Amino acid sequence: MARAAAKTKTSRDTEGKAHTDPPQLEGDVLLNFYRQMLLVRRFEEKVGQMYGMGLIGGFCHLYIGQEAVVVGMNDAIGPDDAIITSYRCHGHALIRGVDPKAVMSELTGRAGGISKGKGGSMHIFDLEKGFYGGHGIVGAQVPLGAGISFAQKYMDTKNVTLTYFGEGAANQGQVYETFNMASLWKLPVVFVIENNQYAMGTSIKRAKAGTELCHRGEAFGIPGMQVDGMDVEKVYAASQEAVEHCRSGKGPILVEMQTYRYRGHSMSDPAKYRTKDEVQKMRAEHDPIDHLRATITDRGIAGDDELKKIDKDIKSEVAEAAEFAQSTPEPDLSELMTDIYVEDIAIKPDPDNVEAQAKKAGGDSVPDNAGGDADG
Amino acid sequence: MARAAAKTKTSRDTEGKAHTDPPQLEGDVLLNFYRQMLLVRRFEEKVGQMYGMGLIGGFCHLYIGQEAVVVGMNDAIGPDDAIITSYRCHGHALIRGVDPKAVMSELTGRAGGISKGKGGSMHIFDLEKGFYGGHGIVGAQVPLGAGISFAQKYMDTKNVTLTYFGEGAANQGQVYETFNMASLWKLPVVFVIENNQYAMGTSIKRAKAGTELCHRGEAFGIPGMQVDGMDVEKVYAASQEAVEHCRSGKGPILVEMQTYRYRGHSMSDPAKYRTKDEVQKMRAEHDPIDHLRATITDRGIAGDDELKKIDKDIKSEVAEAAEFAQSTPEPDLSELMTDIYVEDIAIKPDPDNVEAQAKKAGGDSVPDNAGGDADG
Amino acid sequence: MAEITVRDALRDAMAEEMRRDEKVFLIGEEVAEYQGAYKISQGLLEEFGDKRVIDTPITEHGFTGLSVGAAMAGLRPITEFMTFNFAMQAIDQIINSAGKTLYMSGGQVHCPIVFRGPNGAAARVAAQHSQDYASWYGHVPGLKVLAPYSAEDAKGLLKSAIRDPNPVIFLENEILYGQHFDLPDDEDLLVPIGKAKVEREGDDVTIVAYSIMVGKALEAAEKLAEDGIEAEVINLRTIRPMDTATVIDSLAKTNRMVTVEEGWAFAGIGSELAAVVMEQGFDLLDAPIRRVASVDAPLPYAANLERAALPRVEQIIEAGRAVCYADD
Amino acid sequence: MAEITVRDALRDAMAEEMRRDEKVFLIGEEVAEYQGAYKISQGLLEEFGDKRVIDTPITEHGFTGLSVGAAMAGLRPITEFMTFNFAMQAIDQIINSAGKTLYMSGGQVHCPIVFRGPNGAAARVAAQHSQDYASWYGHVPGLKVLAPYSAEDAKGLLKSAIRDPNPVIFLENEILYGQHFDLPDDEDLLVPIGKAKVEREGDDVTIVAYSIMVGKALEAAEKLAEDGIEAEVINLRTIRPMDTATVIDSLAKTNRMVTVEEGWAFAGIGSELAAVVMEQGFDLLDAPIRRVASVDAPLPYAANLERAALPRVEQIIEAGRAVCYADD
Ligand SMILES: Cc1ncc(C[n+]2csc(CCOP(=O)(O)OP(=O)(O)O)c2C)c(N)n1
Ligand SMILES: Cc1ncc(C[n+]2csc(CCOP(=O)(O)OP(=O)(O)O)c2C)c(N)n1
Ligand SMILES: [Mg+2]
Ligand SMILES: [Mg+2]
Repeated sequence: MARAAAKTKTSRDTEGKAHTDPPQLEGDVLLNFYRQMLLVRRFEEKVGQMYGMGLIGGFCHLYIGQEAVVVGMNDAIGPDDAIITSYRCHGHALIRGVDPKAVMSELTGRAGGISKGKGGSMHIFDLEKGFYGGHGIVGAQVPLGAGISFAQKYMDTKNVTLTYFGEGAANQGQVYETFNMASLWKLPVVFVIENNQYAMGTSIKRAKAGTELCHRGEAFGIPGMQVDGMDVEKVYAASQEAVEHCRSGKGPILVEMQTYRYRGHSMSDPAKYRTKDEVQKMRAEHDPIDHLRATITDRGIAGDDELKKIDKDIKSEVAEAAEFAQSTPEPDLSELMTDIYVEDIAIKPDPDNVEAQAKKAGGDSVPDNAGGDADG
Repeated sequence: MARAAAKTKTSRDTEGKAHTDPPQLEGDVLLNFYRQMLLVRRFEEKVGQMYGMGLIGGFCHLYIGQEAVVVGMNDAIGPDDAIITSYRCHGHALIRGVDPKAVMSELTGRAGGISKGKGGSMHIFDLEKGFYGGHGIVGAQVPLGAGISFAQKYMDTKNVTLTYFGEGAANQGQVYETFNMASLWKLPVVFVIENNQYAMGTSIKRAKAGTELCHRGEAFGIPGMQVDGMDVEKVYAASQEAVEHCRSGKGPILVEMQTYRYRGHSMSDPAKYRTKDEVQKMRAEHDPIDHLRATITDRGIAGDDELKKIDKDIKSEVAEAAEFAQSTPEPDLSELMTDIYVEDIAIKPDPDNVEAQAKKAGGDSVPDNAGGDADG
Repeated sequence: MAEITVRDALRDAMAEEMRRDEKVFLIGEEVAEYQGAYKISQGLLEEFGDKRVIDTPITEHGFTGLSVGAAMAGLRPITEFMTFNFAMQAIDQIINSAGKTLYMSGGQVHCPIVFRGPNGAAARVAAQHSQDYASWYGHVPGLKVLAPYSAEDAKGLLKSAIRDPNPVIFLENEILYGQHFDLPDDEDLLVPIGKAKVEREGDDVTIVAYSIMVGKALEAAEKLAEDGIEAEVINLRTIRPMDTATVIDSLAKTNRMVTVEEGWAFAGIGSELAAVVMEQGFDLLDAPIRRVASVDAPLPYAANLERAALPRVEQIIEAGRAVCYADD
Repeated sequence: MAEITVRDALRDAMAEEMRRDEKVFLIGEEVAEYQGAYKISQGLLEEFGDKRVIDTPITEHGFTGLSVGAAMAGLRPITEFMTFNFAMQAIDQIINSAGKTLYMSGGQVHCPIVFRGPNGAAARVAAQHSQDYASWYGHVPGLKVLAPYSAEDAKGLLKSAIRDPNPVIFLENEILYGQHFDLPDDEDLLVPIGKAKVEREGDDVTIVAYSIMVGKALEAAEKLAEDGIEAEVINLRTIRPMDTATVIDSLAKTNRMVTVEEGWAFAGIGSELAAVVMEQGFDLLDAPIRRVASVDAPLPYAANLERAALPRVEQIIEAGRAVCYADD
C-alpha cells in the first residue's frame, strides 16, 4: 500500500464493505472459533475463582469480553509467525496453543508453569509457539514486536508479527517511534490496538485527544482499519487482509479492534468509573460468544446439544488445568538463582551461599500477599 | 479551532494564501528584523571563529541560515510569554533580549556568562526574559514547554509558550505524548518545528516515514501550518496567527518552519552527507538576510548606507561581546559546589572539604579539550 | 495521638499542603477520578477539583516532562508514578531536566517538584514491577531522595518535600500503605529532610535501614534482645543527603553495624554505608559491616521464591549475631 | 604487535564479529552513512551494507525496544547509543525487557544484545552529556557490564560481549577513543568477561579503577613510585559480574586500597568495593579504603570548574599516600 493509500477503512463505510459483510465462514471454522472463545472465557472465569481463593497472587488481568479479537486474529497466522502482547495475556497464550495446564500453573506460581512459576499471570511466554509474552510495562511490547518482525525480515522468513496493545498504551511515545521505524523499513508487523474503552479507570474519552485510534498511524504512512472486535467473523476478515498486507511486503498496518472488557482492570478494581448498566448492555447486546452461538444455530451449523457438549468438554479441560495447577509443586528453591544469565552465573555480592540461604527461607515474616490491594 | 478544523495549511495552497502573500510590514518593523537577523548571523560567525581559536569548548551548534524563524516568531509574543528550545539556542537567546556579552561569556565558560559559565553553549537560560533554555537532550524541551504553558494556563496569565524543536526531534516519542496532553488540556503552546532538513547527518528523507511534519499533530487534534522559514515576513504572519490561536484559548498549534542550516551540525561536523552545491544553492537563492535586504531596498525602506551602518553597529556590538567574553574571569572555584540545591547544601560523601579540594585543582592532568572530536 | 495508616498520612500531607499553597497540584495516572491506583489520593479530586488533581493519559515521559516544565515556571507539582518502575520511562526528565537544570542555569531555574509513588516489591507482582530505586536516585546530586517508613515519616517528610524548593524523589512502599501507626495530631508536622531517626536505642549493634525494612529491623532487634543483644535501629528517612553523622554517632557506641535494604546489594545503600564508615568511622569498627539485601536476581513470582528473594527478619538476626560474634 | 587506537579496536571487533556471524548487526543514530558520531563504525556500512549497518531516527526508546525484540527473535544486535546519557530514554527497555525477560520466562527468552557507546565525561560537554552509568547498570542482575580501558580491552571485551548470550552494557569513553595502545595481531583476541587485569604490580597499595581512570591510576602509580610507594593497579574491565577475587588477592598483598571512578561516589563502584572488602577482606586492611570520585555535583562547563570536578591524578596520589600513612 503506497503512502497515498495510507487511508483508514472502518467497518462502517462503504470502502470497508468487506468488513460489514464478511464472507460467511465454513461451519467447522466457526465451530472451532466457538470452542476457542469458550475456552478463554471458561479459563478466565476459573482464574477469577482461583484468585478469590488466594491460589493466584499479584496482578491478574482477565480477558473476558475480548475473546473474539484473539481468536479471529489468530487464524490468519501460521505456526511460524509471532505474537506479542501485554500483561492481559492468558487468552493470547491459550489460543496460540499453549497448554492450559502450563498457563494455569504459571498463575499459581508452580513448577509446572510455562515460565516455571517465575513470571506469573503477566508474563506468559512460549517461544516454541512463537508467543513472545506477556509484558508488564504498558507499551513496551510495541517496539519489541516490531523488533521481532525486524528479525523476520532480516532472516527473510516471510513471517509476520502480531503486536497487540491496549488503547491506553496507544498514548505511549514509544508506539509512535515504532510506527515511524516500522513504516520506514516496511516491517511485517500488524499493530493490533485492543480498544476495550478503558485503561484501568480511564475511559478513552478522557485520555485521547483528536481522531479515532485507527488514524494514529497515518501521519507515519501506516494504513488503519477499524473493526468490530465483538464479531469474530469481522475480526477474521480484517485479520486476513492485514496479515496479507504485511506478508506481501507492503509494511506495517494498524488494526483498531473495538471491544470491551466485562471485568475490572485487574482483580481488585471496584470499577466505579462506569455504570453497571453500561456493562450489562454490552454483555446483553454485544457478547461475542452469544453472537457466535446465534450465528451457528441460525445457520444450522450445529444444534444446542453439540454446543452444550463443547461447553462441557471445555469445562473439564479447564477443571483439569486448575487441578494440575494446584497439585504441581512450588518451584524448587534452587530456581531462585537460575535463568538470571544464560549460563547461570550466580553473582553473589554476599559471601554466603545464596542457595543455602534460600533453602533456609522457611520460617518467614514477609506475608505472601500483604497489602495486596494494588491495582497495577 | 475545533477538532474538525484540525487541518493543515501550507504556504502554498490557496487556503494558506495569507502566508504566500503576507501583508507588507512597516518599514521600521522590517529594519528591526534586519538588525536582529544580522545580529544572530554576525554573532554566530564570531562564535565559529572563537571556537576555532579554542576559546569555546565542547559541543557548539550554530544557527546560521535559520535566523528568519526566531526573529519572525519572536515579534508575535510579549515580554511575559515564554520560549524554550534545544541546544541550538544562541539565536533564540539573543532575539529574546539576552545581552550578547552574557551569551558569549557563557560560551567561553566565564563568570560573566548568563549561567555563570556552568552551562555552556547548549544551556543558555534567562528566566527574567522568559527564556527557559537551552536543553541538550533531543526532544526533552517539548514536554517542558508544554509544562510552562500548563503553568500559564493554571495561573491564568493569558501568556503562551513557544516550544521550538528540530525535525529530527520530531520523531521522539515524548513529542506525541505531549501533543496528546496539550490538545486534551487546550494548553497555550505553539509547537515550532524548525525543519532544517538535517538531524546531524541524517536527512529528513531517511528518518521520517509518512506525510509532511506539519500533519503530525492532526491525529491528536492539533492543527498544523507549513511555512517558508526563510522568509521573515511569512514567518511573522504565521506567528501572529499561531499565537493568536493559542492566546484565544483554542489550544495548541503546530508550525513547521522549512529552513536550512548552512554550517555543520556542530563544530566538528565534516558535512559529507550533503553536497557543497546544495548548500551553495540555498545560500545563493534562499538566504533569509539577503532576501530581506532586497525587500528593504526594493521597497525603498532604506538604502545601502543605512544598511551598512546597521552592519557596522552590529559588528562592533558582537566584537564587544567577544572582547568581554575573553576578559571576564573564569568562575570562582567555589562555584563548583553552588547551585546544586537551592539552599546550596553541599553533600559530601568525601570527608575532605570539597571547596578546598577544588581550590587545589590547579596542577591538572585532565586535558581541557582532549579527544574533543565529538559531534553531539 | 491517633492511629492512622500510611495511606491516609500521605493523603493528609497532600491535602494540607494543597490547602496552604494554591500552586501545589497533583498529577499522574488515575490520581483523580479513580482516587489513585492505591487510593492515596482519596477525596482530593472532590476537595480540590480537576484543575489541581489531574488524571493523565499513560505517558510517563510526557507528563513528567510537563510537570518539570510547570515547576520551572513556578508551580509546585506532586507527580505520582503508579509505581516507580514506570518512572524509568521518564527518568531522563527526572535526572537531566529536574536534577541538573538549576546547576546548568547558574542557579536561575528552580525546580520545586515531588516525584512520588510506591517503590520496591509489592506482593507477588514479579520482576518488572518490583525494583527498589533508592540507590539509583541516591547516586545523583541535584535530587533529594526520601524513603519514609511510618505514618509520621510519610506525613512529615511529604510535607517537607512539597515545601522544599528542589526536586525530591519520594519513595513509598505499597506493603506499608495499609499499616497503622500512631501519629500526633499536628497540622504542622514537618519531618526534616536530611535527618535520620533512631527508632530504637541499643548499645551492641547498629542496624541501619529505610522504608519497609525499618519494620523488619525492629522485629529483628526484639528477637536479638531475647538473646541479650541490644540493637540500635536507625531509620535513615532520607537517602540523599544522607545523615551520616547519626550513623557514625551510633557506631561510636555500638562498634558494629548491619545494613538492611530491599534493593539489590551491588552499589546499593549498604555499599554506600560501608564506604562512609570506612571514611568516617573505621577505627570504631569491632567487626566488618554486614549487608542484608535482596538476592542478586530479578524478583520471582512464585510465593516460595519471592519469600526467599527478599530480605527476611532471620537474616537480619543472623547478621546481627555475626557482627557481635555471638555464635563464635 | 601494532599500535592502534581504541576507536579502531572497537571498529575491528565489530567488523570481525560481523564477518563471523551473519546475525550480528549494528543499529543506532548516525552509525551508517555518517560512520558514527564518533567515527567508531568507519567503513562498516561499506563492507556490510545497509541491511546490517542501520541508521535510525532519533528515537532511543523505540530503536532499543526494537533491537531487544530482534535479539529475542534470534538476531545479535549491537545497539549504539550516541552517548549513554541518551540511553536514559530507553532504560526501561534495557532493564525491564532485556535484563529481566530471561528470568521471567523461566529461561525461555534469551536476549543476546550489546548496548554500547561512550559513557561519562567527554570534554566540556556539561552536565546533561557527562554522566557515568557504571554503578546504575552494575546494580542490576540480568545485565553484564563492561568498561574497557585499553585497545586490548576494547577489542577483546567487545568481541566477547558480542558472542555472549546475555545483554551486555558496554561503557566506552570518548576521551580514550583517540588514544593509542599496543595490540597483538590476533583475530581471535577474546578478553574474558568477569576477569579483572592487574595492569601494574606493587606491594604497597592496591588502586582499583576502570575505564579512563585506569590511565590516571597508572600515572599516579608512577609518581608514587618516585616516593617509594609501589602501587598495584587493577583494571576492573568488568563491572558486573565483578572479579572480587583479584581485588581481594591484591589486598592480601598490599593491605591498603584506593578506588578510583569518574562517576559520583554515592552508591558508586568504590562504595561497592568498600562493602566487598568489608565482607571478604576486612582483616586484610591496614587502613580504611579511600574513594576518589567526581565531586558531588552535575558536571560544569567552565574549564576550571570541570577540571576541579573530575578525579585528578594528584587526588589519587594523595589518597595512596594517605592509606600508606606516608604523610603522618
Ligand atoms: C509504563 C506503565 N505505566 C503504567 C502501568 C500501570 N498500568 C497497568 S495496565 C494499565 C492500563 C492499560 O490500559 P490499556 O493499554 O488500555 O490496556 P488494557 O488493560 O485495557 O488491556 C496501567 C496504567 C504500567 N504497567 N506500565
Ligand atoms: C536523546 C538524544 N539523542 C541524541 C542526541 C545527539 N544529538 C544531538 S543534536 C542531534 C540532532 C538533532 O536534530 P534536529 O532535531 O533536527 O535539530 P537540529 O540540530 O537540526 O537543530 C542529535 C542526534 C541527543 N542530544 N539527545
Ligand atoms: Mg484498554
Ligand atoms: Mg534538523
